[in-house]
Amino acid sequence: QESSFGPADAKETYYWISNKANLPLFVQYDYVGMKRIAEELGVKVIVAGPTDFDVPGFISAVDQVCAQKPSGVSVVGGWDPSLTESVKKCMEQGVPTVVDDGDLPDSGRLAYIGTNWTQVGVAQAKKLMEMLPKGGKVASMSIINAGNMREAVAGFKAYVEANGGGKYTIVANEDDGGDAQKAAQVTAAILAAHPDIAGLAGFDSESGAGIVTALREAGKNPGDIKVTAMEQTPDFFKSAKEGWVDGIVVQNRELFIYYAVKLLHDYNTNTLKSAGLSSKDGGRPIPDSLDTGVILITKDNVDKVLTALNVK
Amino acid sequence: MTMQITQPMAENAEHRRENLFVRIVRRLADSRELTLFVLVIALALAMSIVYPNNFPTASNMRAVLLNLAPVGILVCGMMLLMIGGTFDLSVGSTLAFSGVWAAVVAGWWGWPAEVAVLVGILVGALCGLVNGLIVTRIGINALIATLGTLTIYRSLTYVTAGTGVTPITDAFAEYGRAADPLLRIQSPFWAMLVLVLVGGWLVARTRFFRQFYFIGGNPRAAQLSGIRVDRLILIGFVIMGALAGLAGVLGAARLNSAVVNAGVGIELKVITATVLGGASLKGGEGTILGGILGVLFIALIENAMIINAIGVFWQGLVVGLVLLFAVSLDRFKTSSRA
Amino acid sequence: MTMQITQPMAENAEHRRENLFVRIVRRLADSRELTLFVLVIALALAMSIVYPNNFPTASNMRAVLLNLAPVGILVCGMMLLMIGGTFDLSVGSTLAFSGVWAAVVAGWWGWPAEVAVLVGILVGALCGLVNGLIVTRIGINALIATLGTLTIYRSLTYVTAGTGVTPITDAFAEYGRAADPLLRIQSPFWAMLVLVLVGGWLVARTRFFRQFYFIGGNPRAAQLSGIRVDRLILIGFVIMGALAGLAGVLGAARLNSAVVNAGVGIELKVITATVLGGASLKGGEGTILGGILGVLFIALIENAMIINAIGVFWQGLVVGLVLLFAVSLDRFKTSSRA
Amino acid sequence: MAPRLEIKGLSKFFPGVRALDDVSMSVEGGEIRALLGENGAGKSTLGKIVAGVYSRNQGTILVDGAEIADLDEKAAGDLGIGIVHQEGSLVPQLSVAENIFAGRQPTQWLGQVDVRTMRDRARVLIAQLGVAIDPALKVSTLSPAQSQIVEIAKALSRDLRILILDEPTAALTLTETEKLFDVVRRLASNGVSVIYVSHRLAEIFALCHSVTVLKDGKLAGTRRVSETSTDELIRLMVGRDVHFSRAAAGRKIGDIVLEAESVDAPPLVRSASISVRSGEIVCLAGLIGSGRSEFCEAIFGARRRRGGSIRIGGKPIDPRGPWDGKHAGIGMVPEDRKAAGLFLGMDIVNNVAATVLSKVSSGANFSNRKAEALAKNFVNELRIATPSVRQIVGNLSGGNQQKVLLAKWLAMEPRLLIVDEPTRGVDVGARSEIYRLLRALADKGVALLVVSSDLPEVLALADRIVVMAEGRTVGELPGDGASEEQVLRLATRYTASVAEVRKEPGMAEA
Ligand SMILES: Nc1ncnc2c1ncn2[C@@H]1O[C@H](COP(=O)(O)OP(=O)(O)OP(=O)(O)O)[C@@H](O)[C@H]1O
Ligand SMILES: Nc1ncnc2c1ncn2[C@@H]1O[C@H](COP(=O)(O)OP(=O)(O)OP(=O)(O)O)[C@@H](O)[C@H]1O
Ligand SMILES: [Mg+2]
Ligand SMILES: [Mg+2]
Repeated sequence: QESSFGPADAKETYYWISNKANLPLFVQYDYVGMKRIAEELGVKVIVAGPTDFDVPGFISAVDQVCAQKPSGVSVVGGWDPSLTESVKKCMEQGVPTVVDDGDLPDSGRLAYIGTNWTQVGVAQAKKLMEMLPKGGKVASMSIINAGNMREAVAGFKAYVEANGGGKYTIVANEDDGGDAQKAAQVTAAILAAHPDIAGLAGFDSESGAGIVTALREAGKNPGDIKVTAMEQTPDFFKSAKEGWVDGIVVQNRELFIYYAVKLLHDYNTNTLKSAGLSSKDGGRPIPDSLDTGVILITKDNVDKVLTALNVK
Repeated sequence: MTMQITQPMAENAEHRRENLFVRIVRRLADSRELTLFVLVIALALAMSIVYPNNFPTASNMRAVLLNLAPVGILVCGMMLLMIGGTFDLSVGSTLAFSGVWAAVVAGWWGWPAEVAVLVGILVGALCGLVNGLIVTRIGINALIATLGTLTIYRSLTYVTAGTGVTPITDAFAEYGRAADPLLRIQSPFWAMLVLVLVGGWLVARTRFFRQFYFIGGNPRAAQLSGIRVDRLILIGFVIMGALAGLAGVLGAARLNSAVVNAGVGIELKVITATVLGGASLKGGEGTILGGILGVLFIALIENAMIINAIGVFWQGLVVGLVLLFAVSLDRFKTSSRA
Repeated sequence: MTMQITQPMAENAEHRRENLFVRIVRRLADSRELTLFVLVIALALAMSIVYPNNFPTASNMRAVLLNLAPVGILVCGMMLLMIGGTFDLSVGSTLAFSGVWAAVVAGWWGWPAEVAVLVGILVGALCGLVNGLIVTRIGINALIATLGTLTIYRSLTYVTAGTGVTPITDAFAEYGRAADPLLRIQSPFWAMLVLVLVGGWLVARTRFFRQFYFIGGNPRAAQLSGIRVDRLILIGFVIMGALAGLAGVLGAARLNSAVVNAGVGIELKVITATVLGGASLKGGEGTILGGILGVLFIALIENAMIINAIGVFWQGLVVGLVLLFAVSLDRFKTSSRA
Repeated sequence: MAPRLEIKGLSKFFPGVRALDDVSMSVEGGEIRALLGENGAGKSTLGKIVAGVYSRNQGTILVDGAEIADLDEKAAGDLGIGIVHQEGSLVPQLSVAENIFAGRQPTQWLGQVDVRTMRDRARVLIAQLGVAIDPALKVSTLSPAQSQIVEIAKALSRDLRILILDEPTAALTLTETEKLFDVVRRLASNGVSVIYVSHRLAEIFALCHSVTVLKDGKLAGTRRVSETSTDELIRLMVGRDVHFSRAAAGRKIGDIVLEAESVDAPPLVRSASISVRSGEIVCLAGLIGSGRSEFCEAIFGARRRRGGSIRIGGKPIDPRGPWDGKHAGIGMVPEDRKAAGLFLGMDIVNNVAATVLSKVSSGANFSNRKAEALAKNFVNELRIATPSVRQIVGNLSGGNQQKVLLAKWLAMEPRLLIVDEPTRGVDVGARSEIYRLLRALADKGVALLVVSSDLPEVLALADRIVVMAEGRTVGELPGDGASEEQVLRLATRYTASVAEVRKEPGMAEA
């Protein structure tokens, strides 16, 4: 499995750094954008960071990568706000740094590329409410110690409370630790606690698979309980076709690093100016943030997706 | 057996009858198993009374039992190792590695599901063998040895199948999904149950496995008693590996998906349950029954917390306190200093 | 002191001079410290030759040294505990809890930064005290006790400050950012250095701390020798807690942000480094010097992997193999069977 | 003037055991008081209570007339109560010097241990016992005998008012014992009270002023040594007469069972040969460190062998581990019962079963019933004092532990039984029983190889005596008619004293 892309003799080297740097979700999508941009620009893009959930290790990796003075760095900011300081330090050392998949607004990063996690929450809330016009009990699950998911859960909650007209109650917000088996266990317990539960929203990439497994094992039929989830492996989209899941939020992850590196490259090489200042003089001739948007996979568009992804 | 010594024996026979009952009571009162058993029953009763419509339902019980299966399977092996005075931190990685290999064999290569299951278990046993060889041949202590292989096996899992294998095949998935017609609990639970029963009997009763108690009790004395300490420890690691392999295979089959991050951190859960069940790092004590009661207790607590709607921030507090409470109960029975 | 026995003494003096050199060489060759020292030097040399523009640069060294500080600080305490035959798994949670409390005091309540630092360290010491009391008074073994408090302290951290405190205050942040004018390495590293030097001296040389070697070597013998085992273990836990508190405070200050996830999983890194540095679960062995060399070695390996751009999938393999290699080196010196 | 130590109505109960029952005694300053009693009589318990290890259930303790209420190990030490524990109190990973001054090392500035002073003082303390042990050595490298010396030096390192010696000579040979006695006498003449526990009655008559006998935790009587006799003491202790005479010859000695030739097992065994016939008791004598234990381990397979040959019943064997030795029909009772012999945390049943798992099983099943029956047999036969066969072995008295250890190997019914120090810490009654037992084994045709540092024991047991020195077998004597002098002369033919061999590990090679 590759984790660095582009020609060996490339003049520019960019890094993408994350916790759980080889999360299947990343490999499946983010790496694709990474590979594409590396080939397009003829630059090197390298994955760095710990393979487990290890915030100090993550911070340490950012510091050490920036100490190599690479051409640019993209940091997955969603994991933890404490990355702010390291990003700041990279910028101070003159390493162009952007943040993707979760912003670090106070870090002085050049740009943020990714979705707005609040919008992810809102998208799931909207879909669930649409599927449950009469209201009912809903519950959510996520990795409670990941910053971006907290944002999503908060967005979900705020939207439901603001627009639900009191018809909906959020009965639980559980932690599945990013593990499908744990998600299944938690879902089963939620079903027991609230036999009349109407909807479930899962915010990490493994939640959906766990929810569907638990529902199937509980003898439910597709559609008995409305479910929204995040994208996972292509195979997971089948669950939308089968009716287990009503909405799958797709973050357009392939765009993340593609644009991150592109912006960094532009920053390094384009001669555009902002307020007359080029990037060398402190100008920022690139966008401050780039919302890659979300799309929602539902029954209506899932066939196209499955065909496109060649899932049997 | 011949009774040569008549006089004291007669006296003893009297004593014995009286003692048998007293002894059973005393032993139970002193045992972690009883403490846990009482706690499990008490918790289940309390939950059933307070939440009659939520807790004691068939579907909830099914889910609890199914979900504790992987940890339960691993606890059997870990208990054996801890009785022998050692342990294995690499079980989570072994589990993932085996699951992925089984999935590769079934899903990518298209071999029959039976073969894939076997391959998975063999890969696990192999991982265990490597652990055992490092510990017994090179003589590296188990902590650092299995910490090392923990990262190695995980890394090999990544290298084998970057993002995992999804879906595997329906035939393979059937191994983790098949349920008995009566109670409709899926195969991982039954596999665990069989292992616990067979393993419990083996460890408690057979002379072969009894040797692990001797090894844990005093390895040098065991060695000098003619027990092949190194070989047995090696076998213990292989069994542990094979069980992790089995858990990995069943987990992958149940989800029809072998993920590379399967079992991350499961070693702590397994060791927690094992120690809760009566094992100690020093070795020489513990039973499979205790271990499985430990698993059950923790699973019920987790289930109860969600049914009770205890906020996710508070759950750690509850789990921690309950754990400390459970292990401290039997401390109060025996006075600390002679 | 009187020399009554003259004849053998004179002979001995001769021997002694010769022995001193031989003995030093032998001890070094047998010691984990030397192995690690040689490995560290070899690695640093190799990296400097292959990557003269990346590895031996001031900024790279700064990044490496600053980031190893938290683990380095914790290793001092963990080594003390492991010498005494026990250990603490709750250090990561203690670290987070202390950091968050310091941040609450400084950031939310607006108290002076000095007070906040003190509060953080005290909170850490308190966590350590609780661990120590559970282990020594209730008599629960350290594994399960600190596994329990691990989840409890983390949960309390969440409860104290849901998502953490960001930013804290500049005055507070200064405690983690201040750098010396010459090398421009930030304070956490210097704190660690002082602790390692002072702690190293204390543990290796002073009578008070040498008692931990007795306790770890044979707790019963230590008790019989009039060493107050329980009291010392308690003190060890308090020191460990205070160090975790310090690490938490410095970490929060450095990042000007107290996050609830700080230190997740750090206990395994700390224990890995401690055992790599020569400690054993059985107790009675190890030195702070060894521990810190273990930390340094692992940090350099990680740094080398980043500079070498070793794929993330393979990194675990490299770390694991290097770890096993390092601890197996000194096994080959002494024959396996006595 | 108040006596130095006064004990009134002392009682101590363990679960199921009355270890001490209303015991009173008083010891004057400068008095050497022997404490006698069978295994499990409560001698160590009494010592431990005075040393603050156990708390008492009833009774008072007065030191120099002052009542001592709360006593723990440290407080006792600070009061000037020194003790040599029967089970040892050394930490193997640490140096001799540090062990001697555990927690009380001399310090320089800021509490830093003054290593130089500490070593010098340790050297002096050890030297007065007539032995030279490098204080910088780790205790783990010492033999049991050397450890015992260090243990004694440790007790002597305090400013003593009361010294309790709990079987200090069990692991020592004559030379060191003599030196120890000198030291004890000197201490007594300086006003220190000594309580001396031993199963060797000869030592009591040689050293002590008075003697207190315990039986089943109760006071059986106190006598002045000058006014009593061995027989009276034994009667007080055991309640019957015990004799140690050599058994009349007439045992049928059969074929050669063990034949070991020029066994070479570095570093300690260089070229040792021995043969033992069925029905024969061969004693292996020698000085401490002569490599007897190591030789036996090499035969059994517990130690790697570099050269030489071993034959059992004519068939050459090459044991690669104790299991091979066991398989060939060899049993070995190791000398260090705590570290190498027993499972202290397990009960008697399991300890006895450890070597005979197949015997106490039905099929694959371990049979608790069979194991219990077996253990009960031995408890009765060896008169092991215990409330039940389910007692944890670590809670038994030292002598009873030794019996359990023997039982463990007797259960295996070996062709050749190697017994390393069979009666270390065993009381007179039990000792005679063990002798009877060993002889009975020989009568049954078992070949016995007994290592012992206790010369009277060697002379009482042996059909043949083989002497080792510096890793070599240097001579042989018939058991009948041999004298202590003859044995000692052989053992010291190459070395003037043990001290010199032990001083430098490297020197012996020369
Ligand atoms: N910690 C303990 N727990 C339970 N029983 C004990 C404990 N220590 C001693 N005993 C019991 O107390 C009794 C007295 O033991 P003690 O060690 O004092 O005997 P002893 O006279 O020293 O014998 P020996 O000559 O064999 O050393 C024995 O029956 C022993 O089993
Ligand atoms: N594993 C070992 N490595 C190095 N030296 C050892 C080892 N085991 C024992 N020794 C040394 O061997 C020497 C002889 O041991 P030991 O005293 O047991 O011999 P012995 O002839 O059986 O005497 P005894 O049984 O009377 O003590 C001791 O000085 C001890 O230090
Ligand atoms: Mg005794
Ligand atoms: Mg010996």
